[in-house]
Amino acid sequence: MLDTIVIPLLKILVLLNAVLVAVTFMTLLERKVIAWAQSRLGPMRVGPYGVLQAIADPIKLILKEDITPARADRMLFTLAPILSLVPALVVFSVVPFGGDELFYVTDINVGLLFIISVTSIGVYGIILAGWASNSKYPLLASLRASAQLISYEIAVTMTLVSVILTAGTLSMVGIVEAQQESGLWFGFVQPVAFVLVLIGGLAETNRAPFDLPEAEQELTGGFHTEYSGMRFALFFLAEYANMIVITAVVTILFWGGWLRPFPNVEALAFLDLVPGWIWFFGKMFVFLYLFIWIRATLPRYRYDQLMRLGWKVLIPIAIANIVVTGVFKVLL
Amino acid sequence: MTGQAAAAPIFDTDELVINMGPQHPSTHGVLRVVLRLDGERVVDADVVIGYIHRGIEKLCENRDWTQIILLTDRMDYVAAATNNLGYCETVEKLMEIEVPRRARYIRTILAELQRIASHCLWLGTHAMDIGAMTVFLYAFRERELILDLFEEYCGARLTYNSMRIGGLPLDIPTGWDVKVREFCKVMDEKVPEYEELLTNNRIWLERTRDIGVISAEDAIGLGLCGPPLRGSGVYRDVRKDEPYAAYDELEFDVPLGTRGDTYDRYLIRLEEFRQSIRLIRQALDGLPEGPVMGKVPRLIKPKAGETYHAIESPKGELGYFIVSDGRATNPYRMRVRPPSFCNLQGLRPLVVGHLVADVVALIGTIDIVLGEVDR
Amino acid sequence: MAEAIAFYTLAVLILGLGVAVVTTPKTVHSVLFLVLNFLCVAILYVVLRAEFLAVIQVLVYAGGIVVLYLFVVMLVNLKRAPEAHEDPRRLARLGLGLSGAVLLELAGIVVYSYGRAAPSSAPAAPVEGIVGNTEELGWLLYTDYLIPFEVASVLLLVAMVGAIVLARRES
Amino acid sequence: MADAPKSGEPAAESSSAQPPDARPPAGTDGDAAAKPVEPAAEAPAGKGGASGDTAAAKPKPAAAAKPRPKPKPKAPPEAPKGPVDPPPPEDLERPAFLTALEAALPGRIHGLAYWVGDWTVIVTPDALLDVAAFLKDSDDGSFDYCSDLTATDWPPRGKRFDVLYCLYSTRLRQRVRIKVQAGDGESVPSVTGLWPAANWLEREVWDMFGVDFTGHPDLRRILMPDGWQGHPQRKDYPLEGPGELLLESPMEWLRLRNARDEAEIE
Amino acid sequence: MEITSAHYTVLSAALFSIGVIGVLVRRNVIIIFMAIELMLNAVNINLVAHARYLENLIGQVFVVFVIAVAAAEAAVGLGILLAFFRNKETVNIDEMNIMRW
Repeated sequence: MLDTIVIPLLKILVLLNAVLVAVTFMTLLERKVIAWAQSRLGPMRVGPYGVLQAIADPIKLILKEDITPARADRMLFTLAPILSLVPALVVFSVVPFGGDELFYVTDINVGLLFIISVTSIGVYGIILAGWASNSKYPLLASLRASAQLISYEIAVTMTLVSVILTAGTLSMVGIVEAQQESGLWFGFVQPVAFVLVLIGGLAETNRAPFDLPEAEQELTGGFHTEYSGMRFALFFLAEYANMIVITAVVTILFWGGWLRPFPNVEALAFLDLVPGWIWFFGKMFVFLYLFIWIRATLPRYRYDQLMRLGWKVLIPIAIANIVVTGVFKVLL
Repeated sequence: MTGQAAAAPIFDTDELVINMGPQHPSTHGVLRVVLRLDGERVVDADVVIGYIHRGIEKLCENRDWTQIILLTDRMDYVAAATNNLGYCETVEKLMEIEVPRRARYIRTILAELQRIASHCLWLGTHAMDIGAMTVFLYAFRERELILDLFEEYCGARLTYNSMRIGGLPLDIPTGWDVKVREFCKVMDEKVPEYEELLTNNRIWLERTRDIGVISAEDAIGLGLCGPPLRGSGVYRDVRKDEPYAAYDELEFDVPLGTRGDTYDRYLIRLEEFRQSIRLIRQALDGLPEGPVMGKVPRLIKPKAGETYHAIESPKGELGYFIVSDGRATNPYRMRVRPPSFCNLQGLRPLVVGHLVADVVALIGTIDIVLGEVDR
Repeated sequence: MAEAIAFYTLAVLILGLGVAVVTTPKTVHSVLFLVLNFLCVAILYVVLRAEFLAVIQVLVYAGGIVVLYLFVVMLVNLKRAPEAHEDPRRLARLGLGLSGAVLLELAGIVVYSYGRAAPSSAPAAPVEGIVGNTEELGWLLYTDYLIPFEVASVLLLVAMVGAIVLARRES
Repeated sequence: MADAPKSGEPAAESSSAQPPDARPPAGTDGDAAAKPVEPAAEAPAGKGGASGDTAAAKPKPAAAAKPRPKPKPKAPPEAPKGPVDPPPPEDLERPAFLTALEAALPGRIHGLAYWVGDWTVIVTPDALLDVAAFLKDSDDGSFDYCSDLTATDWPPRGKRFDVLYCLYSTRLRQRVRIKVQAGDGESVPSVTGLWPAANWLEREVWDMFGVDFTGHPDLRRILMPDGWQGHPQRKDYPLEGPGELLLESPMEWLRLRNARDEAEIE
Repeated sequence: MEITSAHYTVLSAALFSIGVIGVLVRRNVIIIFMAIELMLNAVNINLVAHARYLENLIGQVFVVFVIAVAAAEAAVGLGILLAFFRNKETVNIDEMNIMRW
């Protein structure tokens, strides 16, 4: 009873809270990093160096009036933000933050597929938000979003196949262990796949330069144009939670998860003094920073260019990568 | 969506009419563009303006000649000094007043500073529209320096009222020229910074190359002016063709485009940053001594007659057509030829056939200020 | 016990959502119920130790096919209710009766087979090594069922080409 | 497009209703008829004697010399009677395109004016397209760029509107202005066929002055709202109107508006 | 309480019947398609349940094929539907009474 129900529930509780807190502070991190990139200070008023801004923002959003447009589809309008947040949170159940059983809720033998499939549910939130708003810009945005997310999902899944081939398992813990055995992070074995997943991840999370569904200069905010208050905040939570998921997946698949650099080199054994989860979060942070950095730097793609990139560049490369990986796998 | 006649397209997605503006983040004010879309492709566009029409031309008929300078500030409010300059030059032409050389030089400096400020704003918003938000803040950072300079010169940061008929209200403050030189040095470093972020950026290239191409003939026919006209390769710069202020005594180049697309217009404006800095440096070097106010009658009352005079504002050819009846202390008719208005007219041919995302890029590339379009 | 709770909860959800799918007047809501239905079915697969299929169910059905439905519903933006027109020759009652008959028939089979159906191989201990094992499933698919698998891939290719040809606008 | 003239439309309109058939074929216009509206006491127009005419026989001085005893208009006494249009000094060399124009279209040019370096060709509406096309296409002119198109309103004059076309040649870098005189309700041919740029500019002139352009593809209001009444830049457009009244006493405004609407219905 | 394969069979049968009702009673083609998906899912539940209780993976293999067929069916069916809608502007099955246009 304790092992099967209480402990997992406790873990889930802790994880959920941790993720939500992390997400709120992600917004602060994003604002700060972008501010530094743009030679500004970012939020400075709430708390020392604006640290408490992350708490002030949600409070503000909760207190705001929650507006439902008169002609909106009320049920879907309410459901959409939830549908977009829940999958993003569910995914964390199979993300191992460390090698010890303490650091993950569960390790299922189809962990990676589980992540892919559950994140694919998140698209409903965006599509239904656009539809339920009964407004033209959100509708355009949701059409964009559905096409974009499905296209890039194909590209990312295809790419992950080659990683699965290399690792020989779908379990997230298993993949890290495979890296430990081979003594090499898969980022070095599968550099192409890494780049593809990173690009696809940007697109899957609607981050710049692929933030077309919420391009505020074109579609006035896209699918969440009509949203306000906490429902609007839920979309943001989902976006940042997805970002964290993607960085976690990239860390696990390509950069050895909680492993120290060169896990098999004995000379570097002193690095093991640093606990695994610190390595993990450190690596995640690097990628989160990269995501934010990219947003501060690059202009936005256009819809057709985005689709062209997805279908004509990423997917062929991903397939070629699978073939090459397969050939090596057979030969070696 | 309701009430469509049988003649309307049967498939709803075939044509979607969306109203871009008047409240929209990237229409640079209260521009409204009614887009007919086929999917995301623009089939037709109707540009609706007039949302901040304040009747400045009518107002001018009831203000005396000096008060009008103040009204011209409110047209292109991001380039008030060039508006002042155009108006003052026109009245001076009408009254045949000789402006002292020092005043003409300072006017040139102010106008070129204003051009840099206006282009900074353009660059920032244009890049922002295409999604590059850092450039926006970089450009505004430099614009702030110019506003500081203007503040020191005339006390205002946006609506300067910085010129008078016959010259300038005041000479430059002590040390101002040094600060302008320092600014030029800063700008020398910052322009490459913008270029680094955009010029060779692949996404920027894909978003701007071959977008909104307009041929030289079409550009002339549509009455485009300023960078959009030069982007199509037409050598037309009022500063060169019909020199005013001190431009005939200074050296500068007029950058020309070859393809007439959004990217060329971007390059031209970036080059104009450099040319403006060059002009400011020359004007500072050759700044003559002397008064800043010419011999102007106490009561400004031009003889009856009418004239058209144009200057090159940051947006293009800014013309004033003024009719004096010789009797009243206010113009009988004052007409402004707003460059933004004429350039905006080119928006429809530019956007048709492009995607929604390009519409914002094209609104950005023609560089409009709605205060000037609507007056 | 746990399985019973899971089964009954899921069964109620699946049937309830199924009824909602076919009865809701708004098509979009219908699609939404369909997604939820599929998710519940996926959970049922997990209960049945078919994790791989559960994931595939979510990925293909919920993440792919139903998005397609949603897309079509959004494209087919109806100006009048599709139920507005009824064919007088239509025998809806007969349809309802027929479906009742199907239900009865199925129930009969179930009742008939209840005693003798062979869950004799203790369901409490389904063989962990086989059921839900992705590797085993893959092995089967790529050896014994290779030809059906390839045929299925050809079918998908044909479907893809057909869908593109059908949906493309003549220009 | 609602274009009902405002009820408070010009007092001077009575005189502007002068039929255009009074125009002699030589090229003089309704001016002659309307001129006398201007009280003689107001004669000291800016250029005084210079407000004479070209050799093309403009009967301005004559009109000013013997004012007909018409009723004094309600227009403010200082209202000028029209633009000055000073003729070019005799010793000034004319640009090549003007001599070519005069040679090519003799008699169609109503007059020439020159002031502070700007040349103006004055034509009648029916000659506008010919003159404009010639200026655009001739080698000496090649005015391919329509930099501005506007109008001025001189209510006391019979043909109260001057429509002005500021042309520029991107090849020869020269400017010229065409001036067309049009009466209220008289239409001017649209030059959108020659310069697409004129599209919005003509719309603006129509919006602001009510000058009708025939052949314009899309003559709608551009700056004012679609249902606006009247044309704001006419000199007789009330400067204080329903706007202020609406703010001060809405009921009174409503009463006036209803009265106006009823009058319109009748 | 023991859950046997019969429980799953009943569930499957019920879901299948709901699908049949949807197909036979509704007139909106999209809903009909969705009802067909429900029926396929009912079959899948049956297959997976028996795969477990008979300790045989072939049922699961078959489910993979069913899902593939369902995907193909959805793609082609919705393609036809779109083409039809474009011409007749209806998704009512009662109005789909011609084979060509």
